[in-house]
Amino acid sequence: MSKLGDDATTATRTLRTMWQIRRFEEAVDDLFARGLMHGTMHLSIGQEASATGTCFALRDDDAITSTHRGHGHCIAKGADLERMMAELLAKETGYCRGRGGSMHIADVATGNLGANGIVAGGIPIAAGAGLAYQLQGLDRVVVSFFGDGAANEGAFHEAVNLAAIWKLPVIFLCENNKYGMSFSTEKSFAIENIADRAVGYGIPGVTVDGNDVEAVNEVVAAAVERARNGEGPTLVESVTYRWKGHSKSDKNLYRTKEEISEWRDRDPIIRFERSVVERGVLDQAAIDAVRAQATEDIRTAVRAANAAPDARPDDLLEAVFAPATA
Amino acid sequence: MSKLGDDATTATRTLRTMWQIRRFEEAVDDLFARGLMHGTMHLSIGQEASATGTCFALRDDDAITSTHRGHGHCIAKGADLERMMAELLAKETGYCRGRGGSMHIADVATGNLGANGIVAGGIPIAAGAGLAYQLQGLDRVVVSFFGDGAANEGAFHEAVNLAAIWKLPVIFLCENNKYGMSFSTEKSFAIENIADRAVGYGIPGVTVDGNDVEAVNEVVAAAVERARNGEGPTLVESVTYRWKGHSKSDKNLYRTKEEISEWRDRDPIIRFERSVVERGVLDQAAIDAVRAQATEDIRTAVRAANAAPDARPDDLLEAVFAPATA
Amino acid sequence: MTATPTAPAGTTDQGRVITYSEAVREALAEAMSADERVFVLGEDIGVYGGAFGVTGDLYHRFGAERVRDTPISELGIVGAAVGAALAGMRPVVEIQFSDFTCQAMDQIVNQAAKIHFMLGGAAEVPMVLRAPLGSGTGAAAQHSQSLEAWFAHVPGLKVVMPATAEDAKGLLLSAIDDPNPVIVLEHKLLYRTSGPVPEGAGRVPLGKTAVRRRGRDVTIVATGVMVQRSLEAAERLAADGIDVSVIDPRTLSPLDDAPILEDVSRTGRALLVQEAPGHVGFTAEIASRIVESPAIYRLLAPIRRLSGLDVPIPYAPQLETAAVPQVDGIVDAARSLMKDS
Amino acid sequence: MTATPTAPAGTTDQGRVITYSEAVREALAEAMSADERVFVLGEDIGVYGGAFGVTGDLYHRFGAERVRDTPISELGIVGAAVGAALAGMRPVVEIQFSDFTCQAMDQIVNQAAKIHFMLGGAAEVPMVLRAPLGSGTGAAAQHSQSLEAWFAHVPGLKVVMPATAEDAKGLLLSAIDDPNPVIVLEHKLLYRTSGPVPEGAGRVPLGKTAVRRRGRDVTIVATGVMVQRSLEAAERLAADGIDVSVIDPRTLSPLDDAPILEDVSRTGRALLVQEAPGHVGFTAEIASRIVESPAIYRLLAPIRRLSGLDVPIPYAPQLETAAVPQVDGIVDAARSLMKDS
Ligand SMILES: Cc1ncc(C[n+]2csc(CCOP(=O)(O)OP(=O)(O)O)c2C)c(N)n1
Ligand SMILES: Cc1ncc(C[n+]2csc(CCOP(=O)(O)OP(=O)(O)O)c2C)c(N)n1
Ligand SMILES: [Mg+2]
Ligand SMILES: [Mg+2]
Repeated sequence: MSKLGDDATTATRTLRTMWQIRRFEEAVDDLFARGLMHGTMHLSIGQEASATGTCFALRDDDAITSTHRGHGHCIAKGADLERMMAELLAKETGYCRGRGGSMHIADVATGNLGANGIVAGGIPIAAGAGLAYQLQGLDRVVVSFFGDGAANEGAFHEAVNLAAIWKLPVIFLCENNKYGMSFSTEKSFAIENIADRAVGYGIPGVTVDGNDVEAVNEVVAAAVERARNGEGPTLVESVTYRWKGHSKSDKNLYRTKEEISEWRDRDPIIRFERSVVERGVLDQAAIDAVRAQATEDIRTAVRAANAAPDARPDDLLEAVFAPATA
Repeated sequence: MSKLGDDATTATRTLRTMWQIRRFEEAVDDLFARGLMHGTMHLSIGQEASATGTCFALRDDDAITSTHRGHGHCIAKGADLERMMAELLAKETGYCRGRGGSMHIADVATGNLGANGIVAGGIPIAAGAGLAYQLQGLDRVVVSFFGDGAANEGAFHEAVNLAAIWKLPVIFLCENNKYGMSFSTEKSFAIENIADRAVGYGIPGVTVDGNDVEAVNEVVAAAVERARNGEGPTLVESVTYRWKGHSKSDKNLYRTKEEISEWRDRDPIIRFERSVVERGVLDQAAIDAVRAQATEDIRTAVRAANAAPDARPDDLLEAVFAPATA
Repeated sequence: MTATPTAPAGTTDQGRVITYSEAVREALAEAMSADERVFVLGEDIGVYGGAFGVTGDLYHRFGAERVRDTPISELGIVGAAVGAALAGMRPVVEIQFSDFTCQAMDQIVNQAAKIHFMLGGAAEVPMVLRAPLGSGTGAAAQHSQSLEAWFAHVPGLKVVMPATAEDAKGLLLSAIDDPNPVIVLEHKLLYRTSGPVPEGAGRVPLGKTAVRRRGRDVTIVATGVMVQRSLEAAERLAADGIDVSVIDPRTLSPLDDAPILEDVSRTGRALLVQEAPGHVGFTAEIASRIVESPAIYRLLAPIRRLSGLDVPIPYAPQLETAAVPQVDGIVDAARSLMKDS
Repeated sequence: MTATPTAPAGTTDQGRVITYSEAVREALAEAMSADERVFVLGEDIGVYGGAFGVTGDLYHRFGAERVRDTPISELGIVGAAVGAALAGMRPVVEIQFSDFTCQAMDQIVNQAAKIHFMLGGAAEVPMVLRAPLGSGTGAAAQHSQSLEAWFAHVPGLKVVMPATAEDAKGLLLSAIDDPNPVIVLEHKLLYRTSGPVPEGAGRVPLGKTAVRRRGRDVTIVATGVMVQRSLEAAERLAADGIDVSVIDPRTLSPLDDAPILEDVSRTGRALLVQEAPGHVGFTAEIASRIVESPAIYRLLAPIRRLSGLDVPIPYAPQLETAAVPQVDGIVDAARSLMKDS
C-alpha cells in the first residue's frame, strides 16, 4: 500500500486538508475571541493528522461518527467549509440551519452521521450504522471517533462489545490526547495503552502515533480492510495532543506550559511537510502554495458564511418531527 | 492458608451453608409451584459453592452487593433465614417489610448492601462502598456479585475502572453461569474468559471453577488480601451453572437437556461432600446430619415466616422518605 | 387505514378475537414481511420468545438476523438502533421492562429524539422502542414503573400507550411507519387480555384520541390498563345511574386534546386516571389543557386526578394493589365528583 | 435555621452580596468543614474548578480525596455515591450538565430514590446531586435541557431548584443534611448573578415555597431563572397598574402548595412560568393542584402556562431566545390574563 506522502497529488490533498482544519479552527478561535461567535467550541488544533489520516483511509460511501471536537473529522470527510462555518455563525445556510452549532454538524448524505455533544454518544450509533450496512449486504465501514475520556463511558463498552460479537464493520478510533477535559489519562486509566482494552472484547487493538498522518492512515487502512472483509471491528488508539484549552473557558491549570510546548514542537502538519520535502515529493514552493490555498479556502468560507442570512426562528415547532412521506 | 474442607468445624459450616441455600431455594420453588408465593424468583441451585466460597473469605464487617439471583449470597453472608423467607412471603417481618421481595433483600447492618433487580446495578454501588471504607480509613472490603450478562452493561465498565484507578478494596465476582437469561456467553462475548476483561482496567483477573467451593474460597481470599492491603480490586470469574430456568417462566429452549444433566453431575455440594469424606474430615453420618439440619433450618424458617403477619399497606406514603434525625 | 376503534376490548361481534400479545406480534410480522428494512432486536426476544412471550415464534419465522438477540446492554442496543435508523433501517427495539429505559436515556432522549431537529432536518431516526410498563406482577419497584410522563415531556419523541389489542397492533404499525422515534409503552397486564382485531386490521393513526364510551355525567380520561378498569367502573356506575365517558388518549405525545375538551365541556366533570404516581404525571397535562381552555367555564366540580400513590411499587400483593388505582377507587372517585357538584 | 428569604436577588440592604456560584461553594465548604463524611466528586471539579467554576478553590482547601475528580462515567460516579452513602458517607456529586443525568438515570431513579422504601426502611441514601440546567449559553440541545419534571415525578427523590444566591446556599446545606437523595438543579445563567447572603446565613428548609412578591391581580408561579424574569416582569407590569405576586416553589418535590393555592384564591389568576417545554412539565402539576382545590372556584380567568416551546433547545442565539420565555413574554401573558377576565 502506498503512503499518503508517496505521490504529489495525494500529498497535496493531505496537506491541504490538514491546513484547512488548522485554518478553520484558527478562524473560529479568532471569531470567538472577537465576540462574533456564540456558544462554545472545542478546537482540535494539533490533532489534524489523526482526523486526516483516518478519513483518508475511507471511501466516500463509508461513514463516520464524530465528537464535540469534530471540525477536523468533518473537513477530512469532505464537508463543505462554507456550510460548516455558516453553522457556527448561526446561519440559515449552515449544515443544521443554525439549530445544532459546532457540536452537531453532520452530513448524513456524505456519510458524516454527526458530531455529538455527548461524550461517547456516537459510539453506539456507529455500531448501529455498521449493523445496518451488514444487514444491507453492503461493504461499507464506519469509523467512530471518540476521545480518551469517552473510553470510560459505559456507551463505549457496550458498543464495542456489540460490534465484536456481531463482527460489525466498525473502526473504533480513540483519539487519545492525554486529557478528558482536565483529567489526565494517567489518572483516568490504570493501563498504559487504551488499545489494550481491545483484549476484553476479543478484537485487535493498535496504538499509533496520531501525529504521523501516514502512520495513522496505514493503521486505519488495515482496520478498514479487516472490517470490509467481514472480520469485524478494530480498536485504534491514535496518540495526539490538543494545543488549545478544552473549550473557551479553559485556564490550562491541569497541565504545564512545557508539556504544551513540547507537543507544539511535534506539529503534525510541519512533520508531514518536512517528510515530503525530504522525500522529494513536494518542494517548499508547492508547500507554501498549499498553505496559502487552505488559508484562502477558509477566508472564502468565512466571507460567504458571514454574508448568509441568519437562522430563522419562525418554524421551530414544525421542525421537531420529520413529516410523514410514504 | 487452610482450605474450607481441612477441618471438621469449617467443613460442617461450609456444608451446612450450601445445604441451607439449596433447601431454601427448593422450598421457594415449591411454594411458587403451589401458588403460595407471589412475584418472580431466580434460583441459584447449582451455584451454591460460588456464593459460599466467596462469602466465607470475608469478615463479618466486610460488605457485599448482590443480584436478582441473590438468595445464596445473602445466606452465605449470614442472613436470617426466617426474615428472608418472610420477605418472600410478603410478611411484615421480612427484611424489607414485604416492600422488596426476593430481588431486594438486604441487611445493611450485616454488610449485605442489597440484592438488585437491575442487572449490574450493584456494581457501581460496591465501588462506592469501597470508596467509603477507603475514605474512612477502614480495612473493610466489598464483594460485588454479578452475572456474566451483567459484564456487558456499561455499569460494569465504569465501576471497575473507578475501582482500578482509585485502588478501591473491591472484589468483582462474576458468576459466569453461561447464560444471561437465554443468551449464552458464546454469543454475548467474543472472548473465552470474562476474567480477561481485567486487562483493560489494569487489574488482576482470575478464572476459577465456581463449583469447587474451596477453590473459590482460595481465589477470593487472595483477592481480599490484596484489597485489604490497599493494592486494589480484582476481577474473579467463577464458572458455574444454574440448574433451574432463569425465572419461573423459563421453558429452557435455549439449552439442551444434556447440558443441564452434565452440570447436575457436577453438583458442587456433593463434590465437597465427597472430598471431605475422602480426606477423612467428615464421615457420612456427619454429612447426613448436616443435611438434615439444613433441611430442618429451612422448615423452621418457612413455618415461622408463614405464621408472621402480612405486610401492612397502611403506611406506604410515610415510608418513601427517611425521616430527618439530626 | 382503519377507523378509530371505539369498542371496549372483549366484545366479539367484530370478528376475530386475539390477545394483545398476539396483536403486537402480528404487527411485527406484517411489518417485517412488508419491509426488508424492519428488524427487531432486544434481550431474549429470539429463541426464548421474549420475557413476556411477545415475539414468540418470530425468530423461527424471520431468522436470527432480523429477530436479533442482544447482550444485556440497553444503552448500546438503543444506540445501535439509532445508528441503524440513520443508515436506512427501521429497527424495533424491545426493552425488556420499561424501567430499563433508564439505562438508555441518553440514546433515547439526547440522541434519537433530538437528531432530526438538531441537524436542521437533514436526518431522520425512524425507530421504535417497545417497552412493557406497569405494576401488578409482583416484580417490585425496579420492574413495575410507569414512566410515560418522562417520555411525553421530551420534544421529538412520540409516545404511545395502547389499551386494546386492536390498538396494540394498529398503533405499532403506525409507529414503525413513522419517520420519527416512537416509544410504545405496552402494559404487562394487558398482554394476556383479548380483544377484537378484525382480519387484516391495519394501522391506527398516531395522535388520535379514542372515545371508548360516551356518557352524560363525568368524563373519565385514562391510559393503559386504566382504560379497561375505567370501563369496568363505568358499568358499575351506570347501575347507580351515573353515566360516564371513558376517553383514551392513546398517543400521549403529540396529544390530541380536542375530544377530551369537548367531552368535559359537555359533562362538566373530569376524572383523570393513571397508574403512575400523581406528582407531575401525565394527567396533570390533561388537567392543565382543560383549565387553559374554555372548558374551564363548564366545570361543575373541581377536576379530580386519581393516580398511583407517590411511592415506589411495593412487592407484597396487598401493598401493590393499594399503590395504584383499582376499579373500586375509580367508582368512588366518580361518585364523589358527582357529590361535589 | 434562617427564615424563608423573600427578597428578590440583587437588593443589598441585607448585608453581604455574593454570587450564586460563591454561595454554592460556600455551602460545600461549610458542609465539608463541619462533617468529615461530606465529600464532593465529579468531572473536572478539582484543579479545573468545575466546568462552571463552582467548586473553584475547594480542591486546594480540602484536597484531592474530598474534592475528587472522576473519569467521564456518570453512571459509575452516581452509583459510587449511592454506595458511599449506604456505607456512611455523605457524597455530593456534580453532574457537569444536568443533561448527563441521562447517563445515570438507573442509579438515580432505580437505586438511590428507591432503596430506602424498597428495603423497608432499613437503609438510607443521604446523597446530593448538583446539576446545572437550562439554556441561554448557546450550548444547544444536548447541553441545555430543563429536566426537573422527570425528577419530580420520581417518588423517593427530593428536587430543589434554587433561584437566588441565598437559596443556592441554604437549600444545598439542607440537602446535604437530608437523609434522602436530593437533586439540586442550579441554573447556569444564575451562577454569575448576585444576591444578599448574610454572613453566617444557614439552612433554608426543603419543602417550603417562597413568596417573592405579593400582588393583587395575578399569581405568577415560576422556577429557576424564571423567578428573576418574573420579578422583572412584575416591575414592568406594576408600571401598567397590574400588581402581581411572584411565587417560587423552590422545592419541587415534595411540593409545598399551600402558599400557591392561597395566593391564587386571592388573585383569581394564575400564570405559571417555566423554561422547560410545556407538555407534561412541572407547572402542569401546579395547575392541577389549583383546579383540584377550592381555589378553582375563585378563578377569574383560565389558568395560563407559559413554558418553553416543545422543541429541543436550538443553537442560534435568536432561536434559543425564542424557544424559552423571556421577560416580554411574561408581561404579555399577564396582561392577556387580565384581559381574559
Ligand atoms: C456524557 C458527557 N459527560 C461529560 C461531558 C462534558 N465534556 C465534554 S467534552 C469532555 C471531555 C472529553 O474528553 P475526551 O473524550 O478525551 O475528548 P477530548 O475533549 O479530549 O477531545 C467532557 C467531560 C459531555 N459532553 N458528555
Ligand atoms: C438492566 C437490566 N436489564 C435486563 C434485565 C432483565 N434480566 C434480569 S436477570 C437477566 C439475566 C442476567 O444474566 P446474568 O447477569 O448472567 O445473571 P444470571 O441471571 O445468569 O445469574 C436479565 C436479562 C434487568 N433486570 N436489568
Ligand atoms: Mg481527550
Ligand atoms: Mg448468567
